[in-house]
Amino acid sequence: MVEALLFWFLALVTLFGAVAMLLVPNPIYAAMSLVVSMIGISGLFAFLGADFIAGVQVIVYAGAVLVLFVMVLMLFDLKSETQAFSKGLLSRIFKVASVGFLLGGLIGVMVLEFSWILPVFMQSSPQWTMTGVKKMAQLLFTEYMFIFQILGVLLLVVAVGAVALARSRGGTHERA
Amino acid sequence: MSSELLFSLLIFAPLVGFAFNGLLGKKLGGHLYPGVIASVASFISFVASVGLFQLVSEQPEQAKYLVIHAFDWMQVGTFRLPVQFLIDPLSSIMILVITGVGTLIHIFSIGYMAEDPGIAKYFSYLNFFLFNMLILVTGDSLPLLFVGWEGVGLCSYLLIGFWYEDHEKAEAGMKAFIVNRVGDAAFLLGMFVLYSHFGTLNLLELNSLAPKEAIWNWLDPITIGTLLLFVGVTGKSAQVPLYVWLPDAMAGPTPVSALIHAATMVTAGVYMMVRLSYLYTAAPYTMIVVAAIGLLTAVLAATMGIVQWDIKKVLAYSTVSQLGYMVFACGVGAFSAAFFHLVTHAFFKALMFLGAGSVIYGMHHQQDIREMGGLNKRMPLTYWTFMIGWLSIIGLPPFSGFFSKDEIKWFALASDRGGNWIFWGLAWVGSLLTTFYMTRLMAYTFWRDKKYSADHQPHESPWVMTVPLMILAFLAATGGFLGIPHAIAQILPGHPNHWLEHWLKPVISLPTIKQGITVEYEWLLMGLSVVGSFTVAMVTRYLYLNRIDLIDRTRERFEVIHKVWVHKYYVDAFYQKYFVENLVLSSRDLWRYVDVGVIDRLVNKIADVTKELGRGFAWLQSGNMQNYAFITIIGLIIFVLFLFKG
Amino acid sequence: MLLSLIILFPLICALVMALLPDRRYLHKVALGMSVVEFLVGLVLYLKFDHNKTGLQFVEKILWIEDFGISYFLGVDGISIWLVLLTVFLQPIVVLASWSSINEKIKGYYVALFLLESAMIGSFITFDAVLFYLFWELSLVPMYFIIGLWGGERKIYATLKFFIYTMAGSIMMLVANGVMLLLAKETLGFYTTSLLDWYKIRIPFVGGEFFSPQTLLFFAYALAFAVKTPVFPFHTWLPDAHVQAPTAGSVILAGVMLKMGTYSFLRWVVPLFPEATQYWSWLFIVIGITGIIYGALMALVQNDIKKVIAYSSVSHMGYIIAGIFSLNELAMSGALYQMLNHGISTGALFLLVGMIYERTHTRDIVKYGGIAAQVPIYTVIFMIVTFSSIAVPLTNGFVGEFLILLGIYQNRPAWAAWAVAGVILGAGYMLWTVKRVFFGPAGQVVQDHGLHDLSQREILVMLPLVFLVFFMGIYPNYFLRLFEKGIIFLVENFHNYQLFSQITEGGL
Amino acid sequence: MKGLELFTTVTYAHFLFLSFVLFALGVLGVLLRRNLIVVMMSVELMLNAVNLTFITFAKALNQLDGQIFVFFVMTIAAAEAAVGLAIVVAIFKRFREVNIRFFQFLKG
Amino acid sequence: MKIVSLADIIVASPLILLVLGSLAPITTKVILGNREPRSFVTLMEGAVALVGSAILTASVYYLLTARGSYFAFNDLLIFDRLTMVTSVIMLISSVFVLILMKENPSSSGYGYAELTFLLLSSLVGGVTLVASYDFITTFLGLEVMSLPVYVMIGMGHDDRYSKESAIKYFVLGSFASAIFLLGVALMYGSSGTTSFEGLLKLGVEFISTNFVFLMGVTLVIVGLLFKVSAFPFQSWTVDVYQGAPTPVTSYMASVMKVASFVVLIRFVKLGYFASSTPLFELIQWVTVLTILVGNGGALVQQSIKRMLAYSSIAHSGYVMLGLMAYGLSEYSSSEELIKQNVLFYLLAYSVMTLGAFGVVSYLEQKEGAQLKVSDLRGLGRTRLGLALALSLLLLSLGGIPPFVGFFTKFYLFIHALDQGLVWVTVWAAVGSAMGIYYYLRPMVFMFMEEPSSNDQAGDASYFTWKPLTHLIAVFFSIVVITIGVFSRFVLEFIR
Repeated sequence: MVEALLFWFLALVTLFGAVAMLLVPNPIYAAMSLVVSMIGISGLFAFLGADFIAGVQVIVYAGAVLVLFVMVLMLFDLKSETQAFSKGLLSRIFKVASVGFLLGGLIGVMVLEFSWILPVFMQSSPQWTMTGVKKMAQLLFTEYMFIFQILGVLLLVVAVGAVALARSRGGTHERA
Repeated sequence: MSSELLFSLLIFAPLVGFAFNGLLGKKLGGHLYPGVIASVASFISFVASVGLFQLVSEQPEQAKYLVIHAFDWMQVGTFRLPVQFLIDPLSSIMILVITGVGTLIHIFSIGYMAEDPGIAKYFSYLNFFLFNMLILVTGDSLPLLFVGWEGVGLCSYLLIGFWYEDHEKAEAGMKAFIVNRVGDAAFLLGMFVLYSHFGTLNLLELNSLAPKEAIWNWLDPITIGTLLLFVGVTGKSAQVPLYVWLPDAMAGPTPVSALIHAATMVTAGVYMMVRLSYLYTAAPYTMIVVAAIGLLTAVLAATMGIVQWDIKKVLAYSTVSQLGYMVFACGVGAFSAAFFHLVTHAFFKALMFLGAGSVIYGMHHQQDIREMGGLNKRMPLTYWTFMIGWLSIIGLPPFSGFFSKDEIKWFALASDRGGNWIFWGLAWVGSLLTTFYMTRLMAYTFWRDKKYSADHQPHESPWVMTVPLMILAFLAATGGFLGIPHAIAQILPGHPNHWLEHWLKPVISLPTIKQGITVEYEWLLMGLSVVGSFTVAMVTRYLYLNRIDLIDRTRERFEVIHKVWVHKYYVDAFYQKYFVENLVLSSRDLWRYVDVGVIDRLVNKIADVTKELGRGFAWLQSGNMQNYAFITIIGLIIFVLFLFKG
Repeated sequence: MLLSLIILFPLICALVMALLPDRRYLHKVALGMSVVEFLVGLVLYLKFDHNKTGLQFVEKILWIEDFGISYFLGVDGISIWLVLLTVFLQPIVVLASWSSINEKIKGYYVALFLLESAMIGSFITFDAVLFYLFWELSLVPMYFIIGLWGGERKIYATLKFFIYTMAGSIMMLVANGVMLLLAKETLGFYTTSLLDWYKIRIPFVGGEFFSPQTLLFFAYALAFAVKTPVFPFHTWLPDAHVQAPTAGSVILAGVMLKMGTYSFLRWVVPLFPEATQYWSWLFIVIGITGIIYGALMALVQNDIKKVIAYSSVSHMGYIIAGIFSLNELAMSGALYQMLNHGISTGALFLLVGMIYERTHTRDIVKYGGIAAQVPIYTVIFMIVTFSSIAVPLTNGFVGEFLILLGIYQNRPAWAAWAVAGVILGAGYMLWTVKRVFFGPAGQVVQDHGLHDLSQREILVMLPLVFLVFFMGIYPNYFLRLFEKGIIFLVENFHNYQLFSQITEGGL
Repeated sequence: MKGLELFTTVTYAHFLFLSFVLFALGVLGVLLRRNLIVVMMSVELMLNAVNLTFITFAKALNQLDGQIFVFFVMTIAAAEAAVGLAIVVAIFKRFREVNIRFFQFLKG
Repeated sequence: MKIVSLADIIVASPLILLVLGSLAPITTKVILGNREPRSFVTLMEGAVALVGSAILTASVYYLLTARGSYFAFNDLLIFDRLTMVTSVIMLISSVFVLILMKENPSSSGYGYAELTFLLLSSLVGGVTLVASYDFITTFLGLEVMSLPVYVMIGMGHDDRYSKESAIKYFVLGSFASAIFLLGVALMYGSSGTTSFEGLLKLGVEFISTNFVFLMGVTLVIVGLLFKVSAFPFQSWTVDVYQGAPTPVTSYMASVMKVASFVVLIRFVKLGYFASSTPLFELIQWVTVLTILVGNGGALVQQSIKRMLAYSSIAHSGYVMLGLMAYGLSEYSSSEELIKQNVLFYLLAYSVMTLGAFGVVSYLEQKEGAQLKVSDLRGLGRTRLGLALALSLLLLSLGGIPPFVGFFTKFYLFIHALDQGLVWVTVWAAVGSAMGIYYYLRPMVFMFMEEPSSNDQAGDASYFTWKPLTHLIAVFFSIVVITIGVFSRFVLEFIR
């Protein structure tokens, strides 16, 4: 029962943040709503026992990524931004309808598959505790070593790429 | 001399003449050389044909022919077509007539065409014509005959359009060729029919394979084949309904009209039917058609001849009419009579055409008989030779026309292959009409008072032209004795038989006399013809010389008929309007609406639609990335629906 | 190696041309090379044994193992004539181009020689893929010849030409694929050799359109019908001809159209015997329609080249109807007519080109009465005209006669319609001749002082005129040699047993 | 499972349902929002939703691999965000425009 | 505990070399004090890394893995013939892309070192992608391959088009990635595994019994089809291809397409495309529509790059035709042959498209030069060699023999017919007939139109001399003939 209440609380927070992000015209508010949503998701992660990931979620997403967004938005200083959506009422209706359809499909498929309608076991298995993090680290550096390394390349690309883009013609730090 | 050598001379002399004149004639220059060369070539050919005639006559009675094999023309599977020539009694006479009359006309042309710049071309065409005509009559199979058949048509085309700068003359040549082509197409089909039935196109084999019994069946291959061949005849021999080209063909030089459009080429159809006499007699329905068409042509052409003012046109219609007689004779099975008339007609009609040529030459290329008159004084030689031709064609004894025409009329009644009184009656009327318009021609041209203006004094033609006239006049006068009718022969000393019939006996089918028709009938008919012709001739002469007003009144009285005759029964107009114009117009419509309008349009439409499709795709590519994402989602949904539908 | 040589030599010529600088002397070089190529063709002809059935000079090298595609060349009694026609027309075309092509000479000859190579290749290859290769390859140089040296609407014409023929050949491509699979299925191995394909028995269900043999039959037939071109697919031809330069028209009419008809003989008839027999009526109808339709179209054109182009449609109708009459007479006739058409229509296009060089117009209305100005030209034109309308003693007659006789053997009543073409043919050609050559002097005569043919031009025409007569007077020289090539197509065309015996060495 | 049970017992389906809804909201954001940066945030939301799915499945399967995947995805998402923002900044600097409708020059 | 073995490292050595090589240009730049090194030096550094990596790949394959399949990094990667061949193709193609970049106005000059770095990094992703044997690696590979390209496009020197192109590609790319990832998640959730090996063990029937899995597969397919720009997920392709700097476009059209298709090849191998499944039917439609949309759209384009982009879509359709045949042919004797021919098609397409974009790149005289087809007017007069090269390449793209485009297409048609895909093949053939029109149009302008005086293509002196680009164009035009006629040797390599 407590779990249920907790779940519903977190779920509502998350959904509220997501819906708000979708609806508010001001991008800064949207970013803030997204932060709320992400924190909610982080809570859900924790609820599912993925403590480490939950932490990372808060730090990386809510902390780093969204801050980046906000900074950029502030850089732009979009005061005049009053309209949330693109033009075209009809196309909006169609878009919402189609996404609704897609959602229906996803959920329908899930409902058809009865194995998922099982209660979530709250007692955490040994794997999922702090030793789980160690396990994860082990996995990361053995089984998924390759991916880990490649991600390093990716980050380098991002670093160099962002700089290069900024300094290229038309970038923020264009060379004369 | 061997037959091969003689035959080579016969064929190649004109060909060499053609080549020589065609290639070098213009370079040699002068107005004499081409003519002389061509005439010599023609004469050599004539000599060769005399030799061949001699050789044929020396052959035994059972196999009275020579076959000259040259090479194989086409050979595909079982279809074999050798280039092989046949000299038999029939073709030996034909080559004599062709080369003989041809030589005379060549000589005449030397004078007639002397001032024409295209004289070399003219003589080369003339030689080439001889060559083709000889192929036509000596070829031993239908396709070979067809080679000559089309070849002479080609020469006719070239010679009619000889003065091509004149729009109408060029048109006339074209018309002649195309109308002939209609017949030729049917001729081709006829050949196919016969080949499919008999498996051969060899003339001798066809005749020998032809069934002995008449086949009364419209759908029998023999009937169909012979009918189709006959359509070819109506083209070449200017029968109803394809006769329209011949009057127009008078656009060519007059000697050409004499040679091609009177003496030789136009008789090719008759020759062909005579050639295939056994085949034709096996198809009685065809014979009925042939007889009817022939008679119809004979009478209709005669009526049209009455109203012509152009001296050559009169002769042209007369030719059509006489060809009608020949065809008619074939139709009643009197092939020998037809051939007899063919020969005599060649003589007297060539004579008359050349005479007309001489008149035209003397009148400085004036062809309208209303402008002539009184020429008997100015051109006595021409007049007297023309007179013989006239006597011959109106059928007064002892001139050649009498014998041959009389024989046709006799068989019109007496032949057991469809002879009857109606045929005879129509033939008789036709001959009277002939007498009428020929006498009219004589009256206008020679007997009337002079009408030409003083500064255009007519003059007698030079000897190169008159000598051939005289020779032809002699032939026209005496040619009839080749076939003396039985009735007359009986009372003559020594009972000379019908030489021509006897000579042709080995190769053609001869008719028998109907039961109950006796020799008295022959006398009766002969009498009726002679008296009729004589009377009509005298009356006509009187009317035209003394009572011209009566003629004019009659004409006004029967204005409608006159008009119909002048307009050639509106046949030409009918063809022009309903065939030619419609064809061209509908082709133009077809082109505009089907070729361009449908097919091309369709092709372009397909291209356009494809492009529109492309434009549609491009329109989806709106540039808005949210739309792209939307399309992606739609695609995703379609995927999901598709995959979960089952 | 002779066959490889005859394909490769033009390629080498093209290469040499490409390397030489673009000057006028290229005309002479091209002439020399094309004559050499002609001599090679002649050697081929002389060494050809006419008494043998089946292929000779066979060269077969496995090319792409996976699908059994091979470099497979050979000639038989049919294809050798088309090869000869090609190599014969080439020097003539080159000679005729001396005065008409004054710019981009190099590119022109490169294209011309590439074209020659491709066309010869398509005649002598017995491998489906190789055939397709040559078939398509021949389009490209022709596309450029029309497009680069053509008239005002050349772009429209080239695109139409290319896309029309491509649309057809794509069908052939798919059909080739299916045949390849059928070969695998029935013979057990992938092969594209035509001789192997002859052995395939393809299921055929009489009236059903969607039976394999019928579908394949139509796929190939469509490709060839467009190329030929057969009646409803012909509209590219007038445009292409009108816009093409003289040489393009000559090659197009003379040789390229033969690729279509030849392929009918070589591919469609023996590969799909039952379907061929079953549907022969359709193609005879189409052929006869083409005869009449083409003639009617030719009747109302005002552009000389269009008249001749439509006359080609008409002549092609004869050939198609002849081929599908399926007897030896008509097929020999059709083959003969292919050569005839190559010569006489080629000659007509050459002649039109010559007068066009002088007057720069092809509008018949502007002509008239030029015979007096250009007598030699007129004589030659008339001779070729008579060949075109099949006057006896010219080559045209032999072909048409055999075809019509053959059609009659097969379907008597329809032959009557085909014969109508004889009349109409005379109609449109003579009318054109009349309007161009006869009558009072027309506008062009007044505008330009026309001069008669030069010696070079006479030299161009002489061989053609000679052949017009030679083939008309002594056709047996050719017909005799066709026999071995035609005979197995006709007498046994539903006898698979025989086809399977036709191996490279002959029966 | 009926009625109240739907609310009282938390099942994996609840989590999945939630994550799908979040994903759908993200998609809607991409499809509808006018501001380029918000569109990018919506993409982030989509990735987050997927992460939630991964974790749920990992829990259900009792595997750690799912968590590792989430770890990777987060890294990649962060990298993507950085690159995206870099592009957007470059664009904004040049055109002063973040309206998604602005980018419609390439079309057809 | 699974530990990374030395063999794994050796197998991954080409990647390592690539990463190290990618650092060389920017390191040089840093050493030079943030001054752009001479572009030739950068080019050589990049080229050496690429060629070295290619050689290393080949040697690893021939020497170490003994021509078999080697599963590295705990089945995350697979090193087999397919990996080797496609890696080599991609690596070598990239050398040409580098050359184009060096001489193209919108990518040369300042930033070339960074571009080289990004290109090589992207290739790290690409090679990972072709070697991936686990959806996680696949996803990673896709991202690593795409991210640098976003930047590369964005770095284009012209403002308008490259930026728009970059943002479009970025938004739609990450959108599709998210969809793909959701698919992977669902697959993972329903099957408990993401590796190809695991899925193979699971069996084909699983897809028809488990809806969640099917949904996952669907989403994954959508993601992959998006990458290979199949209908209806092709929308981004045209705009991005047009807007991106031409060398980058050529990279996307050749290398990235090859890599994405390799994933599809591996995916097909899982057996979900076996006949009579709805998935199979669906893909038939997708194939047909892709071909028609590609060819149809290209018909009406004025911009050369846009036209080539549409043609690229069409060619994706043809490859998919081959893929379907491949999927159907499982365990039959022709399976390997089909794969080989699909690869041959990809190789040939890479060559043709690189060559064609090379010519376009040659003609671009200024940044953001949006060349129209009509700009080619009279090129046959002024730059005959180039015009001929482009003609050959276009003819090859159009599938006209004896160019390689014909053979590859023909093989795929045969295989498709063999597997009973008759109607699809017929439509493909129809599409290819449509294609002829737009492939010919540039030739019409090049040869049949006279150069107009003020046109840029008309004035011979207008062109800056780009020797290497010219060389590439001519070289590839020769290649399309030679590998067409002598395809045996190429096929031998691919087998």
